[in-house]
Amino acid sequence: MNEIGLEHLLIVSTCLFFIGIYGFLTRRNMITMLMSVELILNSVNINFIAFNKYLFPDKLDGVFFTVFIITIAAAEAAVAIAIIINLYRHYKSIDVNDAEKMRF
Amino acid sequence: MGIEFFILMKSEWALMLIIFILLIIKVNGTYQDNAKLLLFTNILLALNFMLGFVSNQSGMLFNSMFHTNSLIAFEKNILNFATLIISLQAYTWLKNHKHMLEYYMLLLTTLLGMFFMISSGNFLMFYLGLELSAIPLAALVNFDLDKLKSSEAAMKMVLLSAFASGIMLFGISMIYGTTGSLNFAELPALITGSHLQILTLIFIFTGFAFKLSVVPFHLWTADVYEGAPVSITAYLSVVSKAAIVFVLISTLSPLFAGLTTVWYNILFISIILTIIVGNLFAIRQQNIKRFLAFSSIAQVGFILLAISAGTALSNTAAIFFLIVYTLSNLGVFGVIALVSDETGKENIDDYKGFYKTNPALGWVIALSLFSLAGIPPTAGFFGKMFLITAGASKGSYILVGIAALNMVVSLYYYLKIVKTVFIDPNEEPIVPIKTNMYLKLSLGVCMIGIVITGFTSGLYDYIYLLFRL
Amino acid sequence: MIDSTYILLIPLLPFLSFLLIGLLGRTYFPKQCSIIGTLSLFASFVISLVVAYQYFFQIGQVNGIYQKITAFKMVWLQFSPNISIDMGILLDPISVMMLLVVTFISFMIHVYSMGYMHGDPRISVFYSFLSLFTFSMLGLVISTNIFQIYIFWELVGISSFLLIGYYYEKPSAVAASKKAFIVTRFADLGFLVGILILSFQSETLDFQTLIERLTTDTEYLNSATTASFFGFSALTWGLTLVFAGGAGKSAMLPFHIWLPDAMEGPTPVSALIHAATMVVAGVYLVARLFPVFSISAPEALNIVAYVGAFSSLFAAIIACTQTDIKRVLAYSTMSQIGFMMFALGVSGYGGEEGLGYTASMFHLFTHAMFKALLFLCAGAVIHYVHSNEMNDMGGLRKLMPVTHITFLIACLAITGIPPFSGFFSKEEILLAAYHSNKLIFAMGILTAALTAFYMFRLYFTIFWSKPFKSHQAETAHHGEAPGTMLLPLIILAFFAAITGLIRFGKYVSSDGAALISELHVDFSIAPVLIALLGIGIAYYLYKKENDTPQKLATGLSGFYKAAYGKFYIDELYLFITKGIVFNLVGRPIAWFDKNIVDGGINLSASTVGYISETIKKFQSGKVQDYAIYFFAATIGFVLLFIYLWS
Amino acid sequence: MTNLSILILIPLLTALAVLMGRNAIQIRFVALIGSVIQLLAGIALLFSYLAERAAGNTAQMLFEYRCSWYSALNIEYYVGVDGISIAMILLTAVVVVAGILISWNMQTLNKEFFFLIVLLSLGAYGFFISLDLFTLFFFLELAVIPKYLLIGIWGSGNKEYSAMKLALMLMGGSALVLVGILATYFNTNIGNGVHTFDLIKISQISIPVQTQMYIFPLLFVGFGVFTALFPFHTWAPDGHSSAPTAASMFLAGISMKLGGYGCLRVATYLMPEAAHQYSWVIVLLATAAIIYGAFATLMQKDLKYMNAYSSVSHCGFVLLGIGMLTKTAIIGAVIQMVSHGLMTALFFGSIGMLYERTHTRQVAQLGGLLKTLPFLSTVFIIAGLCSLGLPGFSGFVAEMTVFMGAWQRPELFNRIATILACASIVVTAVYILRAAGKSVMGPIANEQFKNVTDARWTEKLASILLIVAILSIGFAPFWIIDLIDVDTQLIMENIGRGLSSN
Repeated sequence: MNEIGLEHLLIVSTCLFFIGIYGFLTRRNMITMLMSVELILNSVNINFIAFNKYLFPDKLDGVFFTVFIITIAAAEAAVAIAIIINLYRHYKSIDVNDAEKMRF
Repeated sequence: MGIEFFILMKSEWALMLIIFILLIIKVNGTYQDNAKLLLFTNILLALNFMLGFVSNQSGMLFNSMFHTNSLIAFEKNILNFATLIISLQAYTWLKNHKHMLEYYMLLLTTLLGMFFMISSGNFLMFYLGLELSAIPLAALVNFDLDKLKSSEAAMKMVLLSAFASGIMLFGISMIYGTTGSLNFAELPALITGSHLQILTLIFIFTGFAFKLSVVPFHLWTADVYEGAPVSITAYLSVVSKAAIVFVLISTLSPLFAGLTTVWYNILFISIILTIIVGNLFAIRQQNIKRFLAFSSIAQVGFILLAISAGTALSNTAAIFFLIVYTLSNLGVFGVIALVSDETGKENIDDYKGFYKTNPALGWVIALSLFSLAGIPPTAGFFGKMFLITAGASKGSYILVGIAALNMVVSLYYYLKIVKTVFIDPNEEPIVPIKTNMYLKLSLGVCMIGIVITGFTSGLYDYIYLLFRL
Repeated sequence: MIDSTYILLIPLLPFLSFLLIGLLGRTYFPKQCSIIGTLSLFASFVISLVVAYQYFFQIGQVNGIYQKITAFKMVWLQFSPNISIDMGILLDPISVMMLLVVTFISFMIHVYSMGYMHGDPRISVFYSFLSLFTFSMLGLVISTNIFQIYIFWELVGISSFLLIGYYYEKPSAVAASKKAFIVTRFADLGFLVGILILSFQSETLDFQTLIERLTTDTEYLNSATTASFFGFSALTWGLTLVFAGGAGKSAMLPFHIWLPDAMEGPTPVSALIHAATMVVAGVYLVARLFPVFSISAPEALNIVAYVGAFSSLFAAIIACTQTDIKRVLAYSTMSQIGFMMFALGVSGYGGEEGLGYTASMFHLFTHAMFKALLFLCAGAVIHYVHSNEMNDMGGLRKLMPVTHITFLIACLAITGIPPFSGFFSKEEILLAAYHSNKLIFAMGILTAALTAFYMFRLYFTIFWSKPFKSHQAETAHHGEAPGTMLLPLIILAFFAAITGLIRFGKYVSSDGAALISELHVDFSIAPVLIALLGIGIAYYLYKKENDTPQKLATGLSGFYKAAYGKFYIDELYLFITKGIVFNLVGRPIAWFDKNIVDGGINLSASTVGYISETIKKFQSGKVQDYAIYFFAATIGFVLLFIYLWS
Repeated sequence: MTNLSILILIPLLTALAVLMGRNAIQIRFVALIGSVIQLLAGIALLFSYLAERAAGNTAQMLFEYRCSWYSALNIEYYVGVDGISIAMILLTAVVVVAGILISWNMQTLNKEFFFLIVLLSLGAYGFFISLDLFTLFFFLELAVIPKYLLIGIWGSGNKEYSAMKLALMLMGGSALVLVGILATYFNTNIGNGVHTFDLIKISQISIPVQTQMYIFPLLFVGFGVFTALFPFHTWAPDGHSSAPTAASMFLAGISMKLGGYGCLRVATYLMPEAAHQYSWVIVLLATAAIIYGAFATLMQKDLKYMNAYSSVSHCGFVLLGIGMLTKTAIIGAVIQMVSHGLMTALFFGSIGMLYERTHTRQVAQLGGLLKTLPFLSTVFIIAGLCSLGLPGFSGFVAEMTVFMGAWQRPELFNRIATILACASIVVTAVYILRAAGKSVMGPIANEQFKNVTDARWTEKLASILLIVAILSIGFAPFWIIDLIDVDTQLIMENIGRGLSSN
């Protein structure tokens, strides 16, 4: 039982997923929310790697997917931060609850 | 490899070529005349659209990562067409815009992403296409850099789409875990209906639902539509949605064929919610873009109604409707874009007495809205009829009844706009607006399309033929 | 067989004249309208005479029985293979007699109106309406089909409406015309339902077939008399309802209220429609269906008898108190029609039993003459005095000698003084009643006495009493009406005097065979004496102006007031229409429509709006809220489909 | 061989020509000429129909033409006529010509107005000749939205509310029709899972009674909304009264007939068994509409509201006739449709013309118009007399036929319904005469009424046209019976199927 199995990894990734969700739903700071999304993506990454290693080791689908997720996450973060900076210029704040001018 | 490599991916190559040409022009920096550049770009887009008609073959590339056939080529060309129209309508906005070329680069990049998404044969390709279309789109939403609403909209869009794609990715990882494959061709046989797979279906569906603005995943839609520049709103409501619908039809439905019941039930709930909530919110909107956001949400409900039947006929109906929807929605957006660019007015009340000053544009709005509402003799009537017929083929008359009654509700708000334009008096109506050639062309195409698409069964038959190939 | 085509001209000539005058007359030849109308009527009258001569003396009788001849018939509206509305001409003794009466009286009225309406700017309209009425009335009397009679019945009603409302600028005329039409329409509802019942039971609308099927022992008769509803057979119901229609047109109780008001029309109209012709349509209808009444539904015939007798007495009482001369005449008309009705009601079918039938038709015939005469005389008086009120008149016998004499003849005729026409017909009626029903006979005698009283009250008040004081002194000298008015008076007076001598029973009887009724002198003495008594009282009270009538009225105050107020039937109707129909039915329905039905529709619309307003808070504008709904929905789906659904 | 598509083509070309028109005069004449040509085409059709029937052609539908449209769904462009449709086509043609003539002096937006009128008529013509449910539905909906615009733009009073209510309620009705049509469609398996919209084919297929029982109410109520079925009638009063004259004429004259025709041709014809089962409901609702409409009319103070409610009552006769399901009653229903169409068009026309001159429609404010407006007032009275079912006018023929047909049903319930319906003609007389007595008769109510001018030539022409049409039925009903008798017989054979299976 000393060996770390698939279940352990899945538990970790699931926890990470929900932590990410929780963070996204509760943190007011936009950057922190973005980081929470990264957590979600990382939990996905863990999933892919774990599945690849434990269940389907003969192909590298999962690993490749992970590589792409990491890359895209970076791109996404770049654009998101750019947008947030632009938003900050208007609102002088990056509290997500301040940006609620459009509603109903 | 070889010539096939270029022919099968011709749409993508063409787009990339255009993007690079524009990039070179930008980097070179010598051409500053927006008007000429716009003419040039539009010609390029028109050529691109025409290219879509030639040498459509089916085949696969990259170890079945990328696949195409004449149906997919046709779908891509619908998007090409819509993009061309949007580009024509953006003329007024762009002719003095200093980031005109960036606009086109970003726009075409998202289109490229959608093409990859539609052609994807693998979840990885699909994910890449999805993000390639989503990320630049967020930037486009923020294109009015100095407008507060624009950046708020972009923020909402980028955060939520990241969140949505995170959840969807989690679903994809689970599907990988349960089947060991990401290949669309292999997956259907491996999906057996275990609980985990139901979970993945739901997670993946939410990703789509987010993009399609299915209730209750739709909440970003109205805000983003309102904040984004009109041209981008049009693009979001037409092209982006159409692309997802195409993927839904050609990829997701066959993929989860083993989970038909769950799939249908999910759709059932979503359809009812989407149609009703979309309509209820549309009734009370003041801003015309926001209004169109909710109306397009309701329209999506109708599209899903057809998709829920899952037959070739119903898919034909969905695609046929999307074409009609594209024509009609772009008809309205063309006028709105013009008015917004010329006067900055975007509220419904501003359109009071519009018909007195701009009769031709008034008729464009009326005809387009009638088409959206499904009133004969416009093509919208046929589109809606086929959607509902497709929905009824499944035998669920409750759904059909709700849809039919909601057509009445939707008629109410469409007629309210028509009333505003035609009937309501106004002391200070919008001044007579001169239209340019591009806009005339685009609106002309839309109106002719709205009138004749329904009467001539050719287009419908052609789509049906493509499905049976 | 009579060649049918020229008979068609009888109704068609007035119709053509209606079209010609109505469409073109006013614009192109306003002056000639009266001549055209009169000439067409004259032609109709001549043709009627020819037809009558041919029918009665040349071809009508086969084996001593007058045949029913269908001279013309076309299918007008086919309902089903058996049932159709036909348009045609049915000749039998009563229709031929009616043709004569209608064309003759109408012709007289046309002539009279040339004088009476002289100078009226809308005279073309007047003549076109008169022609329309004559056409409708002629169509009615020659009907072969019960639905045909209904059609012309309605047309007669509408032309009556148009003529009563001729002075459309007078609100009272408009109200009267409305009242006449609506009341008769209400009664016609019964007629219509009656037709439906009869047509269903006999599977035909044709009179001859219908009578044949419902009087001989057939399956139709059996089913019609066995099916029972509230104790009466379907046939009784049907006939009673048909009679209700007849009662409406003939102003029998309780549908009589329109007739006195109808006097708002020009006087010639009153003479033509509301005295001589249209109002006897009800009698004619019952006579037309008489075999069915008599043989298969005696209960219905009883109802006819009692309604007739009671209306007759009722109207006579009211007539004694009225002061408007036209109203007196109107009530007298109602009373006389009551006579005809109960005569039919007490009659049997065939032979001596059928005396009442013959008497009724006879009275109809004589009544047309003397009542038209009365009205025309009254018209001449009104024309001269410019008032309808008795109190404005008096002493006119010297100023209007011709009118005076003719009026007197008419009064004697209606009172039943031999040898004037009314005597013969009235005696027959009373005799028939005497043989059949003593109660009705008693009412008849009483009515006869009252008739004598009120007619001579009228006569004395107009022509004797106080000397005439004109508003315009100079007109007091040349009082007599123009020749076009006098000529009809004289002709009618002549006929009112002598028509009683016709042996009517020889031509008209219930079964077509000649009925030779002798004059029963022994029986006649009593009614004549009673009539003379009535005249005597009138003479005493009204010959000279005195205050006895006033005292008498005060003495009988309660009863007098009730009679003067027409027994408040009008008020009762007003209460029913205003109080019940409008306030208790119409208003609640209008309220219901506005608030419940329409409100329901509006409510559903506002509910949608309300829900829309309520759920708007979901669109809060906060990204994290959106994400919460997003995620909650995802989890919800998962729970639903993984745990609940399976 | 007569080509029916010409009936669609003529209005279409007229509409396009109207759009080309340069000025008001041109537009009016184009619209008028187009509609007159259409009327002539309708009359020609009538004669060629009678000739065909006389030649012994007993086919159910004549002059059929079909071509595939959306073949994948088996949707066809399939047209054909029988006597009933021809009667409706003639009605439409007459009312449209009259409507255009009456609107001759339209002040604003001529082009749009006449375009919409012609478009509306196009929808009606198409509806009446369609034999394919899809096409039929297409034309049904085509005839809704122009009404919204006509009322909304050229209307008066609370026009926006009325227009919206009308559009939504009619669309609600057509939504029910849509569901009903689709349910019918998917219950017609004509082999290999192929379904059909073909009306004639469907009539030969027996849809299971259980299925009929839920399709029939959808179709009947859906079409019923168009013909102001109680309690879905409230669009009618508001809509009619707010509409401009020509639109009111069209709305009451033709549009309400679309519903009646649909109830007969689609609902009852295709679902005979269910029709028999539901007969009592229809009779109940129709009688309610008749009585209720009549009494509601009694309480109206506005002439247009009055006529609108009376239309509810009169259209009740149509539904009563259909609900009674006897041949005579159905013939009566058809005649009533034609008759009411003409009569109500005339009535609305005359009210509109009076309103144009007096600027009021309140009965209480009118009076004595017969003196100053003799022609128009006479037209008004004639329309009223037709409305109250006077012999010689078409209303009488229609109502009597319905009554005779209804009385053939011997059940007590139906008998009472018939008697109540008969009773309504008394109420009709009351409100018509009240209105006529107060508004055109009596003393002149307002000094201004003395300065008005009587009808113009176009108005006279329109009135005379309608009156002639009314009289042609009223005086000679046999021709219209000849026209529809054979076809009703054929319909009855199908409906009789429902009776025998009960």
